[in-house]
Amino acid sequence: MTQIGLNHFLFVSVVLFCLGIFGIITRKNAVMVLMGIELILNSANINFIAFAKYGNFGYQGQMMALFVIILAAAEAAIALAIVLNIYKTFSTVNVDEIDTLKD
Amino acid sequence: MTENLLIQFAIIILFLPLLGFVVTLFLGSKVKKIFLFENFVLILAFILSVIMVFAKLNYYPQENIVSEFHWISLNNVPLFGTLNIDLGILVDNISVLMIFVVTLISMLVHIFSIAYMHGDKRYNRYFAYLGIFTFSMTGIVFTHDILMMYIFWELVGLSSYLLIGFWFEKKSASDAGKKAFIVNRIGDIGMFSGILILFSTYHTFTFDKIFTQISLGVLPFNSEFWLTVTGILIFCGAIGKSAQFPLHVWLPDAMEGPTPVSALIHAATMVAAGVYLVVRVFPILTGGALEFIAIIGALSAFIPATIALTQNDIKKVLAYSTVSQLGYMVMALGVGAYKFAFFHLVTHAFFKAALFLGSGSVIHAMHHEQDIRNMGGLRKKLPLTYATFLISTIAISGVPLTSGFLSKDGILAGTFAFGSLTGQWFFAFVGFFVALLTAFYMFRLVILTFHGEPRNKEKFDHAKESPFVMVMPLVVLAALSIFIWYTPNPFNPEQGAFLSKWIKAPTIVVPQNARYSFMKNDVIKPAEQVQTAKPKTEAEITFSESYTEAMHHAHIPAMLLSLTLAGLGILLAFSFYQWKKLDPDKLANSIKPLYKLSYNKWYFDEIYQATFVAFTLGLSNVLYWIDTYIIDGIVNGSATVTKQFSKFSGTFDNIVVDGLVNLMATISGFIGLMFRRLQTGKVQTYIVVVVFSLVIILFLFKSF
Amino acid sequence: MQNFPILSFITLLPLFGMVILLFIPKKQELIIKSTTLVITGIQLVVAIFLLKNYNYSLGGINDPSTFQFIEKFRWIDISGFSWIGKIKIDYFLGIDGLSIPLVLLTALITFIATLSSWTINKSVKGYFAMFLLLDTGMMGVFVALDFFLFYIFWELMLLPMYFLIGIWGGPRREYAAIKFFLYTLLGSVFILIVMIGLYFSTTETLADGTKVFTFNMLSMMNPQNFTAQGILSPLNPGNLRLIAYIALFVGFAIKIPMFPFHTWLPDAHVEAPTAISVILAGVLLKMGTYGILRVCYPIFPDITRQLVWYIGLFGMINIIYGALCAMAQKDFKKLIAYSSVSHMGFVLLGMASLNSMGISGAIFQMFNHGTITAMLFLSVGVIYDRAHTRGIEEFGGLATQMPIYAGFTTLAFFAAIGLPGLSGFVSEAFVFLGAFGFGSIRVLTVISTLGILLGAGYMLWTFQRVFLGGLKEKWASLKDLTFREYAMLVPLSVIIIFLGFYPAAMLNIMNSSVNAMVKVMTNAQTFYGSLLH
Amino acid sequence: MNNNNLNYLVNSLYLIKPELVISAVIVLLVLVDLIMMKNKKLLPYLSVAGLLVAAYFIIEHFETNTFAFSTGSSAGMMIVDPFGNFFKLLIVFASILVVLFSVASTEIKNSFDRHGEYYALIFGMILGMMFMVSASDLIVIYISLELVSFSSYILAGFTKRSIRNSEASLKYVIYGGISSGIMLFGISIIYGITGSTNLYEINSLIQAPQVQSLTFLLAGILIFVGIGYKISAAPFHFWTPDVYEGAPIPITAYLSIASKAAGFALLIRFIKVTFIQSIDPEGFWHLLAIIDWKTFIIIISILTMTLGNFAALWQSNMKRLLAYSSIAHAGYLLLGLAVMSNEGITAILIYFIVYAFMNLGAFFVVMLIANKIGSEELDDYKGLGYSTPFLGVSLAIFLVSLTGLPPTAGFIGKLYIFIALIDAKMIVVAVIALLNSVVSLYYYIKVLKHMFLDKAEKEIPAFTTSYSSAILLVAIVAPILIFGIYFTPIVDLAKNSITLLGF
Repeated sequence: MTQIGLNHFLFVSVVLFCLGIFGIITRKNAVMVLMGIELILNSANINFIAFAKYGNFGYQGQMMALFVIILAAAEAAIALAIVLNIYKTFSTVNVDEIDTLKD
Repeated sequence: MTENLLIQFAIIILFLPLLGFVVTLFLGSKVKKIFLFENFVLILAFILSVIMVFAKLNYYPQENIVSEFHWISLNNVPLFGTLNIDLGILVDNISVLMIFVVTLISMLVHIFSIAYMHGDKRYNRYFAYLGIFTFSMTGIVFTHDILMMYIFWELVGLSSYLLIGFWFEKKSASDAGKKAFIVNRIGDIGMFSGILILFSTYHTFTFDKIFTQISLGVLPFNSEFWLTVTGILIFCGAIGKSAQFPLHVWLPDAMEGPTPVSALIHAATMVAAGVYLVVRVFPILTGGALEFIAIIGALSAFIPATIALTQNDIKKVLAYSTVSQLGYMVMALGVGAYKFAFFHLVTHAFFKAALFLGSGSVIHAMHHEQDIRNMGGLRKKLPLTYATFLISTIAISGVPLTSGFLSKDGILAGTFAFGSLTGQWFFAFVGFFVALLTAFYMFRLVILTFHGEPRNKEKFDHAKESPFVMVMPLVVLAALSIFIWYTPNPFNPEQGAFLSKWIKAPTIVVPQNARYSFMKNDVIKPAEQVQTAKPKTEAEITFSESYTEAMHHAHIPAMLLSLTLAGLGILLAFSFYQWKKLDPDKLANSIKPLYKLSYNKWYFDEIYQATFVAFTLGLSNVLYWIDTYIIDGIVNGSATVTKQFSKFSGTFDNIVVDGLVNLMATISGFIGLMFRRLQTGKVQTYIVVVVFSLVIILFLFKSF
Repeated sequence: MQNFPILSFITLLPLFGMVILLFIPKKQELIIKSTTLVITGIQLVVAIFLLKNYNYSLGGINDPSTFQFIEKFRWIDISGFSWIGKIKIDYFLGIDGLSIPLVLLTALITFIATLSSWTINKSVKGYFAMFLLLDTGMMGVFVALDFFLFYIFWELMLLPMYFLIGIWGGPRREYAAIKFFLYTLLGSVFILIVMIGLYFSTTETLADGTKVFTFNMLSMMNPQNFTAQGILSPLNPGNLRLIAYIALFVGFAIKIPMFPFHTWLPDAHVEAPTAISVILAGVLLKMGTYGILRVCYPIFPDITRQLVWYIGLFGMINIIYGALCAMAQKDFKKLIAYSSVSHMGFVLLGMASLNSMGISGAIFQMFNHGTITAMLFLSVGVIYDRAHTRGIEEFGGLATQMPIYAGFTTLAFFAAIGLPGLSGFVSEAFVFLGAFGFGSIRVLTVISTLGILLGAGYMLWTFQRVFLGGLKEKWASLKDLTFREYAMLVPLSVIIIFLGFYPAAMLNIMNSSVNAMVKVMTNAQTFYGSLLH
Repeated sequence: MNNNNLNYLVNSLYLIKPELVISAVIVLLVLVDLIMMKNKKLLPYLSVAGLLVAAYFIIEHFETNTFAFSTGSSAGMMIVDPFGNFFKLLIVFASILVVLFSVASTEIKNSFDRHGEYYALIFGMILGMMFMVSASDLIVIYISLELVSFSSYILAGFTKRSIRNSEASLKYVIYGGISSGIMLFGISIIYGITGSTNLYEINSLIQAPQVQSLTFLLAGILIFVGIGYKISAAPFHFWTPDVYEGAPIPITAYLSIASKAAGFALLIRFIKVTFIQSIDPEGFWHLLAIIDWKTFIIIISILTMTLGNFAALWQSNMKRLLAYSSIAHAGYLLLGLAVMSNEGITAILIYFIVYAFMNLGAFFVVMLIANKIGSEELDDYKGLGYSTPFLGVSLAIFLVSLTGLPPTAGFIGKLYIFIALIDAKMIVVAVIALLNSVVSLYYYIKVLKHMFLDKAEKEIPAFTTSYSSAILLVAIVAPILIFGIYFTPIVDLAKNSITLLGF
C-alpha cells in the first residue's frame, strides 16, 4: 500500500472540482447548483491544506482554507436567501426556468 | 486714325451689343420699346464697323494690329516663371471684313425682326438674345488667341441655344436647342483637346506666339504627327459649329428658331465661325490635317446637297444648302484655296442671309406656312421678295454676274488645281457635282414657291408683300450678291481689291516636310533665278509659285465647266417643276432607295439616336443601377437580406428595418445576433460557455 | 487691431451665437432667426475684412512664417517623466491662400443658408443652434493648423449635421442621416489613426532645445522633423507611409465624396432641407479636398507623387461616373447631388496635376462649385417650397410661369456646364490645362473632357424637362421669386459672373500658396530621396 | 508575536485610515438605521459625509508608497500607493454620486424601510473594493473580492418585489460564486507551486526559469476568470447584461463603474506585480515568459469590445444597451493593459476618469427618465428630446462622449488608448478598436434617433427635473465638455497615479 501523498490529494481535489462544475451545469435545482459551488470551493480547500502540509509552506494554506470555509458559509447564506426570494416570485427554483432576463 | 483708335473702335463694337443685351434683358419687362435701343446699338455698331473697315483697309492694309492684356497671370510658377493668359484683340483685314459682314447682317436681321417678330410675347427678350449673339460673334471675330476664341465660341453656342429654343413651349424647339448645344459640345471637346495640346506645348494661347514657336520648330510632343492631330482636333470645333459631316445634324433642326435667327446665326455668321476658325489657324495645319479637312468638307458638301433635293420645308432646304455651302468652304481650305474660302464665306453670308430672310418674308406672308408644297405662284403677291430671292438663288447657283459665281468658281478652280498638282481629282469631282445639285435644288425651291399656280388658295389669298422694314434688308442683301462690289470684271475675281489687296494667304509655319508638297517653299532658289523670274508682288503668290500657277491654269476650265453644270441644273429644275416635262415622282419611284435615303436625311438622326444617345442613356441607367444596388450594396447590402435577418428579432430597430440596408451593418448585425444567441438568460448556458472558453484558451496558450 | 484674434473670432462667433440662442425663449422664432442672420452676417463681414487685409505675396503651405493672422499658443501642455503622458498641443490658427477662399466661401454660404433656413418652422431654436455649431466646425477646419485642433473641428460638425438632416430632413431622413454619420465617422477614424501615427513620428524643438512630439501640421511637413524610429518617418523602410497615406486619403475622400465612397451623398442631399443641402454641397464637400491638399499633400509629398496617377484616375471616374449617374435621375435634387460628384472629380483631377495651373484650378473649382451648386440647390429649394415635389418629369414649362426664377436657374445651370463668362469655366479649364500639362495623367484628362459633354447633356435635358415645353395646368399658380429668394440668389449670381469675367481676383489670392505647394511637391523627390540614402 | 510586529500592525492602521472610516460608517449606518426607525433621510447624508472624510484621508496620503501589514521584512498584505489611491478616490467619487442618485431614485425610495441595509451594503462594497485595489496578497484579493461580490449580490436584488431584481440577483450569485470558486482553485495552484500567496514573493520566486509553465498558465488563467468576471471581459461577461438590466439603476451604475474599476486595478496589479521582469526606460514592461499575457489580453479585449458593440446593436432596453456598452468599454480599457506599458496604464486611468463621468451620467439620465415614464425601453424614448430637452441633451452629450467623438472627454479617453497602442506599434489592434467605435456609434446614435428624430407614439407631457437633480446632472455634464477641450488636469492626475509600489 502506497503512502498517501500530495498527488492523491490533488487527484481528489480535481475530481471534486470537476464534479462541482458538472453539478452546476447539469442540475436544475438552484440549491443543487449552489452545492456544486461548494464543491469547487472545497476542492480548492483541499489543495490549500495539502500544499501547506506537503510543501512545508507554513500556515498560509490553512489560514486561507479557514477563510474560505467562512466565506462559503456566508455565500451559502446569501445565496439561499436569494433562492428563497426566487421561490416567492417564480414559484420554482429551477435555474433553467428563470430566464426572463435575456436578449 | 491711329492704330490705337482702331483698337478702341474694335472694343466699342465688341461691347456695344453686350450693353444692348444687358439693358434690353433687364428693362425688357418694364420698358416696352426697349428693343429700339438694341436696334440703335446695332446700327451704331454697324456704322462704326464701316468706318473701321474703311480706315483699316485704307490706312493700314498690311498691318496686323494687336492689343492684349493679361487676363490671368500666375506669377512665380515653379519651372515656368510667370504664366500669362492673355486676352486680346487682333485687327487685321480678315477680321475687319468679317466684322463688317457680321454687324451688317446682324443689323439687317434686327431691323427685319422688328416686323417679323411683332406681337411675340417675349419680343424684347428676343432682341436681347440677338444682342448677346452679336457680342459673342464679334468676340470670335476679333480674338487674337485660341482661348478667347473658345470662350466666345461657347457663348455663341449659348446664344444659339437660347434663340433656337426661343419658342420653348414647342417641344421640338427646345429639343433642337438642346441638340444644337450638345452636338456642338462634341466638336468643342475636340477643339478643347487641341487647345490643351497647344497650351501644354507652348504655354500660350496667342495665335502669333504659337505660330512663331512652330516656325522655330517647336512641335507638340516633338512630332509632326501630333501637330497634325492638333490641327484636326482644333478643326473638330469647326465641324461642330459649321455643322460639318458628321455633326451636321443639328443645323436643320435649328430651323425651329425664328427665321431671322436662322438667317443670322444658322446661315450667315455663326456657322461660318467654323470656317473662320480654320482660316485663323490655317498656318499650323499640316498637309495631313488639311487633307482631313478637305475630306470632311467634301462629304459635308455632298451629303446635304443630296438631302436638299427632296426636302419640302422651305427652311430645311436652305439649311441643307447652308451645310453644303459650308462644306464647300471647308473643302476649299482643305485644298489650299484659302482666299476663295474666305471670299465664299463673305458672299455666301449675304446671299444666304437674303435667302433666309426671303423665306422669312414668305413664311410671314403665308402665316407660318413652311411647306413648299402648299405654296406656289407667290411671285405675284410678293414681287420684291421674289426678286431678291431670285437674285440670291442665281448667286448661290453660281451664275455669272453674281458674287456667288466669283467665289464658287474660285473654289472649284482650287479643287481643280489641287487635282492637277496631286492627281487627286476627287475634290474637284465633288465640287462640280455639288454645283450641279445646288443649282437644281435651289431652282426647285424657287419654282415651287414662287412660280406656277398657288396650291393653297386660302393662304395665298391672304398673303401680301411684307412691310418696308422686312423688304429693305432683302434688297440690301440681294444687292450685295452682285459682282460689282467685289471686282470690276465679273469673270475674274482677282482683279478686285477684295482678293488682290485685302485678303492674303497666310505664311505657313508648319515644317516643310509636313506640308502638301506643292505648298513647300522653294527654299533653295538659285540667286539669278529670283532676279530673272518675272517679279511678282508677294500678294500674288499663294503658298508657292507652283500652286499659284496651277490656280491660274485651272481658272478657265473650271469656270466653263461650272457654268455648264449650273446651267444644266437650272434647266433640269425648270423641266421638272416649271414645264413639267419630267415627272419628279416617277423619277423618285424609279430610284426609290436613293430617294428614301435622301428624303430621310441619310438616317443620321436615327442612327445617332440608336447608337450614341441610346448607349449613353443606357449606360447612365446601368451605372445608376449599379450605383444603387452594387456600390451602395457592397457597403450597404440589400434590403432583402436585412429583412431576412430582421425576422430573427421582433425588436429589430426601426432604422435597421428601414434600411440599415448596410451589408456591413447586416454583417455587424449578424455577428451581434450570434453573440446574442449565447445570451439565453439561462445561467447554466453561461457557465458552459465559460468552461468551454477556458478550455479553448488553455489549448491556445499551452504552447507558451 | 494687430493682436486681435480675428480667426478665433470668426470661428467661435457662431458658437457664441449658439449660446445666445439658448437663452432666447423658444417661441421667439423671429428673434432666433434674426440673431442667426446677424451672427452669420458679422462672420461674412469679418471674412471680407480678412480678405482685405490678406497679403497676397505670402505662400503658407509648409512655411509657418508665411501664414497670416496666426494665433498660436500652447493649449495642452502636459510635462512628463520619460515621455509618458507628455503631450503638447497648440492652439494654432492661421490662413494661407489655400484656406482663405474656403473661409470666404464658408462665411458666404452660411449666410445664404441662413436666409434659406427662414422657412424652417419646426423646433426653430434647435435648428439654428445646430446650424451655428456646424458653422463653427466648418470654419474651424479651414483655419486650424494643428492637426489635433483640425480633427476636433472636423468631428465637431458631424453631430449637428446628423441632427440637421435627421430632424429637419425629408421622409427618409433617418436613413440618410445615419448613413452620413457612419460614413464620415468611418473616414475620420482613419484620419485619427494616421494623426496619432504622425504625432509619434514628428518632433518639434522647443525653446529650451528639447524635442517633443507634435501635432503641428507644419512641423509634420518638414522631413527633418521626423524622428528616425517614428513609424511614419520617411526613413522607415516598408510601406507604412504608403498605407497611412491611403488611410488618410480615404478618410478625406469619403467627404469629397470620391467614388466608390460617394453613396451617402445622394441620400443625404435628397433628404436634407434646402439650406443644409446648400451647406453640404457648398462647404462640407470641400473639406475632403481641402484636407487632402492641407494634410496629405505637404506631409506626404513623396507618396503623393507615387500615387498621383490614381488620384487622377479617381478624379476621372468621378467626373464621368457622376455625370452618367446624374443623367439617370428623376429627382431634381438627386441629379444635382450626382452632378456634385462629377464636379468634385474636377477638383481631384486638378489636384493630381501637381502643377500650379491644375492646383489653382482645383482650389478655384472648389470655390466655384461651392457657389454654383449652392445656387442649384437653392433653385431646387425654391421649386420644392412651392410645388412640394422634385420629380423632374412632373414639371415643364416653368419658364413661362416663373421667368425670373428660370433666368437664375439658367445662369446656375450654365455655370455648372462650364460656360465661359461664368466662373465654372475658368476653373474647369485650369484643371484641364494643368492636368494635361502633367504627362502621366494626360490620357485621363482627355477622357475626362467627356465630362463637359455629359454635363451639358444632363443639365440641358433637365432644364428642358423642368422649364421648357408647355406649362402644366397644375403649376399655373406658382409665384415667381420672393424678396428673400432674390437676396439669396443675387449675391451668388454676381459672384459667379464676376469671377467668370475676372477670375484673377480669386486666382491671385491663392497664387503664392499654390506655387508653394507645387514647390513642396517638386522638391519632394530630391528631399525625401536624399533622406533615404 | 513580538512587539515589533504588533507595532507595525498598529502603524499600518494609520495607513488604512480611509478603510477604517468606511468601516466605521458601516457601523454607524446600521446604528442610525436602528435608532431612527422613521427618519431615513439622514442616511444618505451620513454616507456622503463619511465618503468625504474617506476621500480626505486618501488625498492626504495620496503620495504614500509603502506596504501595510507587512510582517517584518517580508512584503505586506496590502499596499498603499498612488495607483491604489487613485482607484480609491475613483471609487469614493462614484460612491458619492451613486448615493446621490439613490436619493433621487424612485425605485430605491419605494423600499423605504430597508434604506439602512442599502447604504450599509454599499459601504460594504466600498470597503471590499478599497481592499481590492490595494491588496498585494492572494488571500486579501480573494476575500475582498468576495466582500464586494456578496454585497453586490444583495444589492442587485435589493428591491425584492420585482421579478427582474430577484432573477438578476440569483444569476449574479451563481455566476459570481462559480467564478470566484474557479479563481480560488487557481490561487491554490499558485500557492502549491510557489508556496506563497504574496504577489511580490511570488514574483521573486518565479524569476527562476524552472517554473512549470503549463501549470502556471492554468493557474493564471483561472485567476483571470475571477477578475475577468468582475470587469465583465468576454467570455466571462454573461452575467453583465442580465444583472444590469435586472438591478436597480443606481446599483447598475455603480457596478458599471466602481466594481469594474476595482477589478481593473486588481488585474493590473496582479499582472504587473506578479509577472514583471523589468521595465525599460520608455515605460514598456517586460514580462516573464511564463504566460503570454500580452497576446492573451489582446485577444480577450478584442473579443470583449467586438462582442459588446455588436450585441449592443440589437438592444431595445436602455440598461441592457448600456450594459453591452460597458462591456465594450471594458474591451477598450483592456487594450490599455495589453500595451503592457506605463503609458497604457496612464491611458486606462484617464479613460476611467472620463468613463466614470459619462457612464454614471448616462445611467443617471436613464434613471431620471425611468422615474418619470417608468420604463427603460428604447421605444418609450421616442420624442423624449422634445418633452424633456434638458435630459435629452444631457444624455446626448453622454452618449456622444461614450462614442468618443470630440469635443467631449470620451474622445480624450479613447485618444490616449490609441496613442498608447500606436506608440507600441500595435496598429492593427488600434484599427480594429477604431472600427469598433464606428460600430458603437450606431447604437448610441440610435438612442438619439429615438429621442430626437422620432415622433412620440403617445404624447408625453413635458416634464422637468428637480433642481437638485438638475444641478447634479450639470455637475456631471460640465466636466465632460470641459475635459474634452482642456484635458491637462485629468492627464496630470493620471500621470501622477501610475506609480505602483516597487515600480
